[in-house]
Amino acid sequence: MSVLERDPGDLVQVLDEDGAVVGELPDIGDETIVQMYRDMVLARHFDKRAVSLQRQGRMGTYPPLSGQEAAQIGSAHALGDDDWLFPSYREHGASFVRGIPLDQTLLYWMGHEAGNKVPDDVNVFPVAVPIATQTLHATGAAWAASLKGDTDTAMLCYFGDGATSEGDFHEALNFAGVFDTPSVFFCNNNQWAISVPREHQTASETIAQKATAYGFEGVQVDGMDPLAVYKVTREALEKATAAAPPDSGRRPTLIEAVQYRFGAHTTADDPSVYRDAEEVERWQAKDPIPRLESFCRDRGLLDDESIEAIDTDVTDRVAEAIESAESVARPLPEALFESVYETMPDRHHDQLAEIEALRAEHGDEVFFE
Amino acid sequence: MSVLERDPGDLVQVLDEDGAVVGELPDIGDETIVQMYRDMVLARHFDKRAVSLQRQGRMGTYPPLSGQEAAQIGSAHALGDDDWLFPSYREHGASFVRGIPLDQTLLYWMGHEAGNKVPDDVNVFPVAVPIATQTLHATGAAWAASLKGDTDTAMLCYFGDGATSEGDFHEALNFAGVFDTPSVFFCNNNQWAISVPREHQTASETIAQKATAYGFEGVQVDGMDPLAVYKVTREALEKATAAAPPDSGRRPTLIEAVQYRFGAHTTADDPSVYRDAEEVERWQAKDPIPRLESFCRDRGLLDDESIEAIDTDVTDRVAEAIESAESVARPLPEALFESVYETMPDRHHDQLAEIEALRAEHGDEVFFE
Amino acid sequence: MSTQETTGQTQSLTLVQAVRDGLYTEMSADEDVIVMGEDVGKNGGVFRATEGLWEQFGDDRVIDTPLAESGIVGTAVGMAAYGLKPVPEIQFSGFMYPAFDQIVSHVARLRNRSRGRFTCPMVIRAPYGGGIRAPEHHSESKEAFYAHEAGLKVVMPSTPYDTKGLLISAIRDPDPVIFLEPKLIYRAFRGDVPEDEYTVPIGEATTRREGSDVSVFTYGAMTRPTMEAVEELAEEGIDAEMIDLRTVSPLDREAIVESFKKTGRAVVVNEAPKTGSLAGEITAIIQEEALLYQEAPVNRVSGFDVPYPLYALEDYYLPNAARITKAITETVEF
Amino acid sequence: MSTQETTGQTQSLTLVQAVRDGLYTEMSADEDVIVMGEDVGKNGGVFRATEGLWEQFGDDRVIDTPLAESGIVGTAVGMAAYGLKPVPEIQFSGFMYPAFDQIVSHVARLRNRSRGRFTCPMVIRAPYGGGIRAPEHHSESKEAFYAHEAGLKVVMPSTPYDTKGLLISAIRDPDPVIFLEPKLIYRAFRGDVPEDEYTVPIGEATTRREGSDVSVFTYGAMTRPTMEAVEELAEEGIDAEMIDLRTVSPLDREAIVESFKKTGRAVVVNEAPKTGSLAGEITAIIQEEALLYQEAPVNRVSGFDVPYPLYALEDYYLPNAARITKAITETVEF
Ligand SMILES: Cc1ncc(C[n+]2csc(CCOP(=O)(O)OP(=O)(O)O)c2C)c(N)n1
Ligand SMILES: Cc1ncc(C[n+]2csc(CCOP(=O)(O)OP(=O)(O)O)c2C)c(N)n1
Ligand SMILES: [Mg+2]
Ligand SMILES: [Mg+2]
Repeated sequence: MSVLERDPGDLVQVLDEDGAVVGELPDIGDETIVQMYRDMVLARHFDKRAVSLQRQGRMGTYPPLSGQEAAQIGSAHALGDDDWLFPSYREHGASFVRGIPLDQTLLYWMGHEAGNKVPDDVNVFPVAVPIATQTLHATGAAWAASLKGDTDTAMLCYFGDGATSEGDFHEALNFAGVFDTPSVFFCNNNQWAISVPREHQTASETIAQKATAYGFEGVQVDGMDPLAVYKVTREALEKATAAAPPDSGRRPTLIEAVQYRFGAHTTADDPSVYRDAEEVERWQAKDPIPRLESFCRDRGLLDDESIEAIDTDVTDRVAEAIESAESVARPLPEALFESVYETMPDRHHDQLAEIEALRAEHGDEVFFE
Repeated sequence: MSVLERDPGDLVQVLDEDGAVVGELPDIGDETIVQMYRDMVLARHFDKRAVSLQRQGRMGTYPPLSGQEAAQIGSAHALGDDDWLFPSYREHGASFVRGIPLDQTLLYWMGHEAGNKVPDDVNVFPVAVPIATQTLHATGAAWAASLKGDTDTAMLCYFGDGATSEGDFHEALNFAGVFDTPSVFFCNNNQWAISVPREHQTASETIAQKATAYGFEGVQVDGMDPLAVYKVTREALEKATAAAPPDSGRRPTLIEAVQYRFGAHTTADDPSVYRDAEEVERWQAKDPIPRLESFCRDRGLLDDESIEAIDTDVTDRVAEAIESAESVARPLPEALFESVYETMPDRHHDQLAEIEALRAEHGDEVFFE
Repeated sequence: MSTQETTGQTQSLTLVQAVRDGLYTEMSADEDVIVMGEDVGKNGGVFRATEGLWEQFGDDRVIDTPLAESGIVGTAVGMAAYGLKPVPEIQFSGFMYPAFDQIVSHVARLRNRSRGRFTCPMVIRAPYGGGIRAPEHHSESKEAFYAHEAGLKVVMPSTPYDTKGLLISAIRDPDPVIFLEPKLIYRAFRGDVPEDEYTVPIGEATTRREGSDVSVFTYGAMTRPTMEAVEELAEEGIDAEMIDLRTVSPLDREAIVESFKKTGRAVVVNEAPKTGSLAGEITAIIQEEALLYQEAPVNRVSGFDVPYPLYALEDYYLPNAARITKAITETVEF
Repeated sequence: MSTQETTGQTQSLTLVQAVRDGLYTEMSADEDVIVMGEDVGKNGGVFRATEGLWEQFGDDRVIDTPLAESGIVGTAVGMAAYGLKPVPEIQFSGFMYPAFDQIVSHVARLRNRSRGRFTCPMVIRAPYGGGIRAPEHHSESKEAFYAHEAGLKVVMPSTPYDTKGLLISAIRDPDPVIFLEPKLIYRAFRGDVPEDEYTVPIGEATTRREGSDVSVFTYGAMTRPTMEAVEELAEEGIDAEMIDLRTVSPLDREAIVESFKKTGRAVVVNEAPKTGSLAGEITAIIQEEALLYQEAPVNRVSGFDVPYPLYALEDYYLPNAARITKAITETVEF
């Protein structure tokens, strides 16, 4: 039986809090498991450094992901080559797995549009700040893939628990249900939408059960268990790309990945105002990184040495990315007008000329004092 | 057991298609039942006349209700004195039951804002044209009643099957679930949203089951059975106004009233383009008026004579309403600016003066040629 | 791709038929073009603008959607990014607001946000404007909202010929276009429309009548009462130039300024509520670029600053020939 | 209800503290006033504009809502109709769009539609504008959208004193008010604010500096670089009059026209994208009512016609003192 065909309140787990196997392992090679470990460590370290860059005034507001690595890395690894990813603003880990360089993510949070210029061969959509809006883009792209007969392509869309309250979430899942789009809706339920707790966001017992409203399956997974996340996402993607309906059961899925954000909502947020340290500690016991580490040690996939090597490597890579991002010069004024339209309209030329005249007269400093 | 606590796919019925009793009768006096019959006949006759006024160019576009009388009249009769009604644009029958004079409804469709000036003592919201938007107003008013401690007041909100696809529907029900507002969401599922059939609107098997997403009950009722509608609505209203939660089970309800629109979407629509005459016939067998008539005859509540008296009375009342509505003069230009704000701003005075100057110069005709 | 290629055959079509013909032409030429919206399929659209397309192109290219405007536009964003060219219809422009967030936050910005990695070529069609005795929210003219949002283009045709040519341009445009159709004149008259494909360029105004006393700028459905007024005044010896803007974003500044420099006087006619409408923008352009030519205040003949009324009052609301005539006369006599 | 009643005590508050103080004052005076929105409760708002209100007034009057802007505004419509006076907060003005339909189709129209049977007194508060190095969609200035919609009033204060007084007026106003707060100067400076209740009237501009050479019209956060420019120019002998509009709907036409008649020259400064912004409307008003006084084109110093950029570029986008100075000088020297 598919792991998707169960009560939406029945949490899928593979590893328990100590990394012991309590469910059926997904069909996945050891190398991938180690890679997942490495990616989680990298995401965690990246996160720490990014927060500190912000504190030092070297970066703008930044939304940390720590605690949420398993959900991101586990699901991103489940994607096939042709699949697309639609992130919100917190999935730096998943985006990295799919091919967005770390320095680009940093650049974005340093206020450069260039950070959002996803490389041509990477099918990740740009960061979506307005909550839940990307769920519709993901549905539309999935629908287009289906209309164009690209039957191997599915779309994975991330969003938060808070996002499920927006109208766009509803419309996206409803369209997906009606048109059988190859969609996997992945809710990073990290228990909080800034200061609003999950229970206050909706009276529905689980988020997974909301799928009932759209006529497809919803499943709850331990979002801090990377193997469970991988497994559930993989099955959902397979279902999405199964042969054409109605014969096959090609249907969208709603995944609720239950997890916790260890840190602040963003660097502009102070979670101590609205939640207890005790609650944070309770969830820290589920930290995905030691869990996967202990699983890997038990299986002989990792030891002290390899772990240290990973740590060193990760530290270097993040340091390099920071250096690279910080070496990018401030964009020139023409970047303001670049790619608003394919061709710059006349009024843009006039407006750019206005800036250039001021720069010529007073120097660039006049804009930055 | 409450009739609300059942599988949302399990249709509540009291009368079968021939008017025979197949379910438990609601707690309702004979007089009310006869009044319901009378109101349904009136609604049907009003509808016929309104369509014909439109055909004769005496009225603008009009949305007919025929086939949907039981849902409207049954539910409106279930309301208590303090309850409010939030209609869409098709519930002329329900609005009449709650105290909106027929001539006002006609006036509205004749293009007079005066038709929307609900009498002071009538708690019916004005017609809502943008689909599903009124669901939020109803939730907000219910919430306000609850915040103000008006525990006897519940809000009944009508909307169509198409409306369930809009984001506002989702947000309204989600707010209602979170804040336990005294709300009854009443979906007039008439199988069509203009030319789009119910099955194409959503992949969810029933609309009632969408309540699962909001953590409250959903129930499907035969919307062409006035007694079943009355019963389900009454129970939902009682639940909404039960003593304060959490002890009591004071919760919102989603009612799906399964029914059919016999006529066109509006007088501007031609349903023969998108649906079969056969389908219409199949549903005409469920016509609520003969069903309740036959029930009433069986119980000795109606006979040929009283039915004829009702017919005559209804014909007279509608004729009077038409006369009254048609005797209302075209509003004067100042009505354009009336009640945009409580106090007319300067620019409105200037703009009105512009119209008046033209009228003075050329006469009123210049606007109407 | 241009007028040259046509066979020379023309049909006499109404404006709404020209919409349909434009859609048909582009759907035939490019299989990535799809039409979607409420009732656009079997029903052929509530105004019959998509009539016959579903029969011709089938379920996968002429798609009846659930009743959800944000859903329509938001999924179209994903479709466009994936390589389709969606042409979503919003049933009435008064129902574009549920999609407003998707329009301004995404449709307008996808190219810019991703520095060109993803683009959003789509045409959002909607009938706009008053005068058809329709219910509430069916008569608005709020083009100013979209013209204020960079990244969008906004087209408002007034003749069958322009409608087809501009619609084809819009569908081929690499950027998103809001295509507002003057439903008042959907069937008011017919015009010759080439059977083949041809384009009318976006962003170019056209002179409907040359004149030297005053420039009258308008677009969409208001071209009709404006032309009526202008022709009436011609008989009285007032020689007005009548410019149909056709596109309101980008505005054809050159055409506006050039005409104004010739006449020194201007009247702007539109049916949007006056305050904050594009009549203000046009006035500002004129006085920025041609103040020294100006001989009279620019006269704005617009809708009033009220919600569009139910139909018993709409004839007072909408600019008519008498009001326009009066404004032109005042401007000339200033 | 007015300044007379105050005890005369003042506090030195930042602008955001004045928001909070205004809310506190009205919530204390009228138990129908409630605050609702995302994170306005225990968290006190992401800018701390509602700090302490939840502790003071509890769950029923300071309400954390689910994350749904249409839900927030749409339920507020029902609340207002039922007799409450909701003051919904939208976290950033860039997130008002999901509620756009409720705002333009209902908030603005409920009174008119029901001919006064139902009204919609509410104040939709949102921080607006750029300059704080915020992420995408956190910096827009789209007041023109709301000013184009009849039935709404739009207030944009620039000082702590005005903020409290205008907010109290807005809450007491029988009609809906969009209250856009200049987050750039939420904490930029302090000003004396009476402890007691007082009102500043909606719809009245104020003169921040008298002058005779040129009128400079602005509002909100742009008052700061504008004042900087004006003061700098004063030293160079250019005597500019600086008018803070404070309300952008309704505009204070009288104040605008009167000042212009005095100086014959005008510069309008705002940070909205130029095309279709209210700078055009102000220009149109001036030339409609005072063309004969005009000695130079009205100079619009606005944001550019682009999506508001990420922060590495925002300093080029936002009007600054140098740009304003240049425009004023050009206008005076025309
Ligand atoms: C439409 C919209 N409204 C409000 C915001 C401000 N905001 C940013 S993140 C956030 C909370 C999101 O919570 P959730 O969906 O649970 O995602 P999380 O941040 O927890 O990952 C809010 C309210 C926004 N970005 N977009
Ligand atoms: C937001 C919005 N979009 C589109 C329309 C146009 N429209 C009017 S009625 C209707 C169909 C409504 O269907 P349903 O909700 O099932 O109600 P019914 O008319 O069947 O009673 C549509 C699309 C509208 N009024 N509002
Ligand atoms: Mg969350
Ligand atoms: Mg229906």
